[in-house]
Amino acid sequence: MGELRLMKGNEVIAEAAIRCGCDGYFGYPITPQSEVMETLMDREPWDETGMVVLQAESEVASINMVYGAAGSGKKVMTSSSSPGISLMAEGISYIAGAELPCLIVNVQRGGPGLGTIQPSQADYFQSTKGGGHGDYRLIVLAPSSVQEMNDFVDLGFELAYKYRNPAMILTDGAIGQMMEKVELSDYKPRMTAEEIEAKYGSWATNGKKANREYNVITSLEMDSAKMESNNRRFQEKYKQMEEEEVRYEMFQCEDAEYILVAFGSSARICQKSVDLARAKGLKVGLLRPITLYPFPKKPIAELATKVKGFLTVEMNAGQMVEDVKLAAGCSNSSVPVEYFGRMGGIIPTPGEVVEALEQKLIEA
Amino acid sequence: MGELRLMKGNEVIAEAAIRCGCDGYFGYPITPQSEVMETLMDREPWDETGMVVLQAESEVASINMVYGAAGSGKKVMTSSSSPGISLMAEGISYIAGAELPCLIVNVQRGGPGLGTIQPSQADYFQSTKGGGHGDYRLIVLAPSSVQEMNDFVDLGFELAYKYRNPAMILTDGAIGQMMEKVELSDYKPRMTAEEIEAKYGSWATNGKKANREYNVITSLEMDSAKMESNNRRFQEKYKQMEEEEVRYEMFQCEDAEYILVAFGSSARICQKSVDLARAKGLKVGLLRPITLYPFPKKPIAELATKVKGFLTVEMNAGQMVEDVKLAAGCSNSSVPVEYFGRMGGIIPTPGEVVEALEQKLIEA
Amino acid sequence: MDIKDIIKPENLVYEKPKLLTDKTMHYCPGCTHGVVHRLVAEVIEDLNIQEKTIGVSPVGCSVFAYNYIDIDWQEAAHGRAPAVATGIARVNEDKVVFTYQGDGDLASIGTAEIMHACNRGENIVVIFINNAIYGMTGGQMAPTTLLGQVTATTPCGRDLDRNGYPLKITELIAQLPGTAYVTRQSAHTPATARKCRKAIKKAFQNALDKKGTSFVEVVSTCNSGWRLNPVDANKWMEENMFPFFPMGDMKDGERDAPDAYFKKN
Amino acid sequence: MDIKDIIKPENLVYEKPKLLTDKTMHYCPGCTHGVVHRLVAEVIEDLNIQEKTIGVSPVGCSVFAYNYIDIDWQEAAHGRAPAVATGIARVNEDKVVFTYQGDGDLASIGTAEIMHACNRGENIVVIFINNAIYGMTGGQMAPTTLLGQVTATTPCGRDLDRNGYPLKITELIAQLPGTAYVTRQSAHTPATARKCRKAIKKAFQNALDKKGTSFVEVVSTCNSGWRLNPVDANKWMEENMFPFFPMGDMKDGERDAPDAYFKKN
Amino acid sequence: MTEEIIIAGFGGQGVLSMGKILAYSGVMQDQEVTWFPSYGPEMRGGTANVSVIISDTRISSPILHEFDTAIILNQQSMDKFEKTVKPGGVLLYDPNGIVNPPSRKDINIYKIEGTKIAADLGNVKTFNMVVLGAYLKAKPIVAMESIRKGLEKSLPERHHKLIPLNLEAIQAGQEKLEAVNEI
Amino acid sequence: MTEEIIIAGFGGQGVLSMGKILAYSGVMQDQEVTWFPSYGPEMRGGTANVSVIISDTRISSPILHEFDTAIILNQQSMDKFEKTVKPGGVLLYDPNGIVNPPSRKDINIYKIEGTKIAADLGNVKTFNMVVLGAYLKAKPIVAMESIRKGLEKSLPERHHKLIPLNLEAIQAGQEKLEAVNEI
Amino acid sequence: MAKVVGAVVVDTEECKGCGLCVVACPQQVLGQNKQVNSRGYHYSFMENPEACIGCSNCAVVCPDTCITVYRVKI
Amino acid sequence: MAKVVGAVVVDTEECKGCGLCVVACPQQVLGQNKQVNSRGYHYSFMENPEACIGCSNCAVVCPDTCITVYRVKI
Ligand SMILES: Cc1ncc(C[n+]2csc(CCOP(=O)(O)OP(=O)(O)O)c2C)c(N)n1
Ligand SMILES: Cc1ncc(C[n+]2csc(CCOP(=O)(O)OP(=O)(O)O)c2C)c(N)n1
Ligand code: SF4
Ligand code: SF4
Ligand code: SF4
Ligand code: SF4
Ligand code: SF4
Ligand code: SF4
Ligand SMILES: [Mg+2]
Ligand SMILES: [Mg+2]
Repeated sequence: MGELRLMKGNEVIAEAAIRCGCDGYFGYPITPQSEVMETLMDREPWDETGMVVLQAESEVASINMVYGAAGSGKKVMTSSSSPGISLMAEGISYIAGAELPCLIVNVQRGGPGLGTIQPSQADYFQSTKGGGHGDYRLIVLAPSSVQEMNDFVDLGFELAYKYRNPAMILTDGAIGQMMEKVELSDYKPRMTAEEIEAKYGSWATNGKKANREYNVITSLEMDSAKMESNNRRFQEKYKQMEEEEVRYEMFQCEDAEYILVAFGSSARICQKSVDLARAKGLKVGLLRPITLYPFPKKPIAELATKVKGFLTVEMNAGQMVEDVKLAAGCSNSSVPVEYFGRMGGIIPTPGEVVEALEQKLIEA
Repeated sequence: MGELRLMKGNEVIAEAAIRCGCDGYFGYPITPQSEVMETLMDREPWDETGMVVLQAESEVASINMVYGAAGSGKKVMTSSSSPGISLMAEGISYIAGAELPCLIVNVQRGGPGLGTIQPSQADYFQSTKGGGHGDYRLIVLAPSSVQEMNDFVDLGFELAYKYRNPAMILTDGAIGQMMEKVELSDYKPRMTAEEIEAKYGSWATNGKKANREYNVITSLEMDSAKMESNNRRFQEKYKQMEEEEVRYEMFQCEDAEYILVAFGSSARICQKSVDLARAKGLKVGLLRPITLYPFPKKPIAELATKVKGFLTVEMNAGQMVEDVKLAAGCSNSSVPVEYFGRMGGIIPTPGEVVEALEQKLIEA
Repeated sequence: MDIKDIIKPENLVYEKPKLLTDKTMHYCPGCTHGVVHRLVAEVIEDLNIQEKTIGVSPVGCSVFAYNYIDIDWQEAAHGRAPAVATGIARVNEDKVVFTYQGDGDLASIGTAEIMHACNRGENIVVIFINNAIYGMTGGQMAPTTLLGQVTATTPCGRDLDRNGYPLKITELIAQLPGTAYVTRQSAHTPATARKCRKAIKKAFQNALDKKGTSFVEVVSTCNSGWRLNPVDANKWMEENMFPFFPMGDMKDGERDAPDAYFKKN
Repeated sequence: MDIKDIIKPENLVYEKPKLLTDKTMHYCPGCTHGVVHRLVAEVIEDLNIQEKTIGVSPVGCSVFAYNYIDIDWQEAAHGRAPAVATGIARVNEDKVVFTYQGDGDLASIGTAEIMHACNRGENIVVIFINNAIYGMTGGQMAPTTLLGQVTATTPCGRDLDRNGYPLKITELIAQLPGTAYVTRQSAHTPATARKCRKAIKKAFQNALDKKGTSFVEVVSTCNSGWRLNPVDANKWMEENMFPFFPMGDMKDGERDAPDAYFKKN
Repeated sequence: MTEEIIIAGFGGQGVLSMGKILAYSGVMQDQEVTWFPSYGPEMRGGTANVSVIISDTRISSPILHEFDTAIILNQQSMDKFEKTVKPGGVLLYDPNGIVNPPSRKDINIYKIEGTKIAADLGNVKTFNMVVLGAYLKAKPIVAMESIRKGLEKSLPERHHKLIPLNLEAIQAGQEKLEAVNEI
Repeated sequence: MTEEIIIAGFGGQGVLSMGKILAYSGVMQDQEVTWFPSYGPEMRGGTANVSVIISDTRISSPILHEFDTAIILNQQSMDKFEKTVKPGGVLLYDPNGIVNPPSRKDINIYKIEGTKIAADLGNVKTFNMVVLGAYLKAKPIVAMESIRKGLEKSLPERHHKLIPLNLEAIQAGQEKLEAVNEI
Repeated sequence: MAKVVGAVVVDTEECKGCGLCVVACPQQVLGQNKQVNSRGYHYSFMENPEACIGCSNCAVVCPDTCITVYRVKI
Repeated sequence: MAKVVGAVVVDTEECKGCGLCVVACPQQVLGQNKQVNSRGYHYSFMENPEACIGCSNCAVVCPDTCITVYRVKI
């Protein structure tokens, strides 16, 4: 068993990065996630593991530093919060287009615009459908505890390398700022260029060796036929992700008549809502998507044939509800899918959720 | 009848801007839309109408110039193509959050990343679900002819002011680069500050007058309760748009058994596909969404109760198909919704579309 | 003489400018932002341009500047105030537009925007609060943080190899042909504050006279970020920042004559 | 002596460097990019650092630079090459990383990235092709376009009030403490091309010696964008650009000693 | 057992670290805990607060709207948080700087002269430990042994020499708790 | 009637403006037209081409994969576009610089010595008008009157004095068209 | 030569007790109060009122514009 | 003093006929061909081969690296 600590979610991201053998972090301060870089700077991993930590001049620069370092085969990451992630949209699209692995952490705050620094889940669409231009997808992991903030750093990198695709941890100010018990991962050594090459192939720009053609990292393709075949290759990858990487958790869904669907912070709330509802005699369960992309369509489609309704609980104006509807619709059932949410940095209370459930699904 | 001309879509955007009384354009060159600014610079509207045209140092600067000028109550716009629009994500979110009217033109090219300069529709998600962070929506108009490039400039501004919300013309390299016949609009005078105030209220930062409190343009709200009420106000606006602003066109849908759904360039193709299919004896119609947001859900829901299937035809990996499914699903019918598309800058041929229709819907 | 006899309307020699609102500023005790806000309000009052002036407040501690001065304001995205001001100024030629920016905002994320606005010679005023740190976000390193200076992201002091050099952006700005007036001031003593006020006034007068960009840096303290009390922060500033950021005008006149910038044939 | 007797392997004095690939460059006839590509290839060959060198090609006409020199390459988003190079260089300390950027890329959209990479003193080489225009997108105004110069977005010549001043970014870069070597060259005559090659070699040698950032501006032509033939374009460049962008080294040594940048106590 | 606490006062009073030590003590005795601070610029020269939850079972929301206990260390926090104590809950405050003392009758109200006691102990920085002691007297939800371990875990190594002093302050707080209103 | 044409050659040959004049002529006689150029950096020193469609009915795609007529002005374009002519369609080319002349038997092939004729006319810039004339001879899809109007509309005012010269070149082209293969 | 006397009024609720005015006063007129205001700040007050010459130095450096200055020649 | 003679080989297919080598040659050796290559360019060639001194100036300015230079002392 790893080391047990009481830490902030943001701090854990930093600690997990060092421990999983991350080669570099490039970031820019923004509330509520500045502790990620601050913790790294305080930990001085350059002395310990050789990890580089650089405060960039902006989020635009950060994501392009990530692009460069990732292109050279290194395990690198950045973190920011909503407005900063928007500034990375072009860079993220480039990274996806050039098929580079990397990890991006979005500790969401309320928008649009400067909005509020309080927690939010309003970047669901941006993360899952593509904030940047062009057809691409991120692998999106949504932790709902500080422990998962630890676990998903390593997982994120694993998936990023497996698919040569950027992965995102989509969390929010509540989980980033909160301290909880966490069992830290054991140290993994940083991978050498040779190990990366052996495991993932020799695509990286780490200096042209005599035994290979020179490598080019680019997302440009002027020949439409070739560009289309690139696009098709990306889509194949996404399909494979949809088959192999879906992750979710179910609570008390076996006998449930109503299913709450929620991720991250709001999923924590909903766990309590399930208890409250069950105490009232309502058969309620919770499905928590862990991967927001690929989205757990199948379990929802299956539940759709058995239950009386779904309620998505989101800290936004209703975004994931579309994916739940699309998934539930796959079963050709006509089970209602409703949404309840709070915005502006407000986290719903467990009681509110039960009330909404009663109003929108049971009494309706 | 207005003046008849043969012009490129991009040139028409510029001409229409001058004629509709636009106060300012701020942009940065990018293929395939650089002719917008080039035409403006050539037309020298500063002499004619007083319109300002400024080549900014970047798209980030352009959109923030638009934010500033729009905040002062002026009718201003920018244009770019996919990667440039990604760079505007933060700025667009700010404009939506500060509730400012403006017009953004995206002449799409293929992505992700640098991709290709050839036409594409792969920014559908980015435009309709929000490329930037937070819960906001753009009013998205999708012209499918050079004539509509002219018409939607004025319409875009009208809607933008009506809702104090950014509007986008989502077009692509095909329509931007192509010349067609166009009947130009007549000149409208630029609005004075007083006219704007009389028509739209006195929210603009045009200098604090003795008779009013000072105005502040901001998207920031630290009080979560107030921020939530801002968010709710935005959602109310979007609901009103969904009720009042849906625009679409139907071709031969009356007796259709199969419906093609397509916008912009691909809708032009599909018109020919309808002819081809009808010539084969297939009862096919076309629904062309003109507003991508608000999306024409109702007509699709209605058709869903009558037809045997929908095929969306897109120059992307299948994005609008989700909205069509959601709309068709509203009718609780289980009519199949399929997708056919090309990527990488390739425009589907009318024949391909018919073939896809036969394979995916009729023979399936 | 009894105090009561002194404190009479007719003896008033200094009071809060009318252009400052009644809201309590959210700044930490002793923060330079408050002083500079007042100086700006006084200048706008002096020049009688309340109806003409539009302020652009940045992301940074002074994001709420719009709560304190009774003029029209636009909040700008982090670093983009010069672009926002350009947008306003270009379509409102009769207005006086100013930005009020921090060092993170102006010299880090917003480097391109400030350089290009100044190089174009936009007819705007820039007030640049250089407190060598990111105050708003909790005291991280700024571009102007000195080597050896401790911040939240340089807990052992800014290190050249890891964090690079401090940036003298004002020296660069002064060389851009579009600037009319570039000066570095402070506002921590009565004398410097009065001088700073004059500089700000000149900058606004330049905007009225359409002379090009006027740029006033105010070397400032962020006692919270520096973890000092306000009085010690002033001392630290004098001892450490002043040698590196020396006071004075770097340029005073008009934007450059165009001749040297023309093609020859 | 008969030509056939001269053209013999043993008499070879100049041939295409091996590091240049067989692909035909996509550049317009007479474009300076081709010359500079060759010089870079020669230098990498000279220094025998093919296995160590990583190039960063920008968005601009030279986006396809990666097709022509036989080393590892990364294409970078418009303006972001210095950030990309920083990313590569920081996690690959033993490598030599260079960017190859145009004037739109480096001096317009990428102003913040180039200034900060140079100010940090990233151990990279920057090759800056200043052709006073956006070649790739069809000849629009660049930051370095001269007043009066005709481009697609300044059809009546660049105008000060509407378009601002041309920007001498290299002069600014030379003042950043992180730069070791900053020079302005051209490559339009045999003599200048040879000199330019020396400058590029020094820049790469500096990177090997970890001296800080080395920056080589090459004043270049874009005959297509300028609508001149290649020979006349060279003349135009000499007559119009050279007076404004004078040739020569602006800095040659190492990045600044840190002393002056330290806090005092 | 679940205890939901808000600790609120000025930035410099050690509010966050008091919460952290308390939370760490919970961890030391194998409980679930969350610690959630106010964050962002509203802290500038103003108040700071932290919610701590200690529970035997999994905790859902770290962000709460009402509390079992409120530990209140300045007037602004009193204005804001007195009303958030659940009926029957506990309000503990330091009267220093409190102009309007708490007036609710449906909760247990305690007082601790933390500022004074810390000064008497010769180290004003132990203020927050004094208050913590008082709280533990009112609600002994964690064992002293856990507190000691919590201190060890949450203080950086170089401050471990201060642990005895802190324990002393905690003890002083425990001894000097005054009941104002007990229901 | 729908005529789908590709015009392809070097950048400097006036390919785009030839297409524009043709399209404008269609407009002048109330037809639907589209004009779609190759664009972007592939033009650098290379080929340029434009697709023009003139039709009595609404036009769907401006981008085509096969054509009724191809007007081909250099070897690279010949390599690329000879195969895109519909069987029975027309291929018109200028033999100057063409190393491999077209060889298809299922299409009508015509030749025009545009470079030479334009030089003979004393203005090499009229090259594209000579070729346009030849095309109109082979396929008189627009009236000469429309062409005149089209020229007026597509040339900027200051170039209107050149219209007679252009018309002369068009006429020369019409006269000098040579049939190579007629089916 | 006429003597000048001054007095200042500190808005004690607005004062944040930063102490900058105390240091700026050439006459050592001002001091920080032992008492705190309702926001917990040791607000500034005239410790030596008779020394005030109404020079406004204190007001000029006050970040929170809490000081109003009066002066009279006697 | 030994005389130096040179010769160049132009890759006529790669040459884009820009003319820069023609201008750069101190001996007026090079000229642009009336003929075009398959890409339509008037490629460069040795108009005055005997004047060549093998100085490589032409090669050094050629943007497309089309010129190989030989030199021999006689
Ligand atoms: C795009 C973006 N990135 C980062 C932030 C977070 N942020 C807010 S203010 C700030 C820096 C403030 O420093 P400075 O400009 O020096 O102003 P100060 O607070 O010191 O007055 C940062 C990084 C943001 N709001 N938006
Ligand atoms: C974000 C973004 N904006 C704009 C463009 C379009 N674009 C491509 S290259 C270029 C400028 C090229 O000019 P320069 O950097 O001077 O290089 P040159 O072509 O002159 O060598 C622009 C604006 C782009 N690809 N991406
Ligand atoms: S954090 Fe610094 S800059 Fe911000 S208000 Fe406090 S002292 Fe001022
Ligand atoms: S457009 Fe200009 S820069 Fe680009 S290849 Fe042609 S000449 Fe060179
Ligand atoms: S300077 Fe102002 S805020 Fe500071 S102590 Fe004096 S009166 Fe109070
Ligand atoms: S007015 Fe002058 S003398 Fe009086 S308190 Fe203020 S600084 Fe001191
Ligand atoms: S080698 Fe020298 S002399 Fe010979 S052709 Fe080239 S430039 Fe002329
Ligand atoms: S310089 Fe090179 S490309 Fe140009 S004409 Fe001479 S050989 Fe040909
Ligand atoms: Mg600062
Ligand atoms: Mg250029």
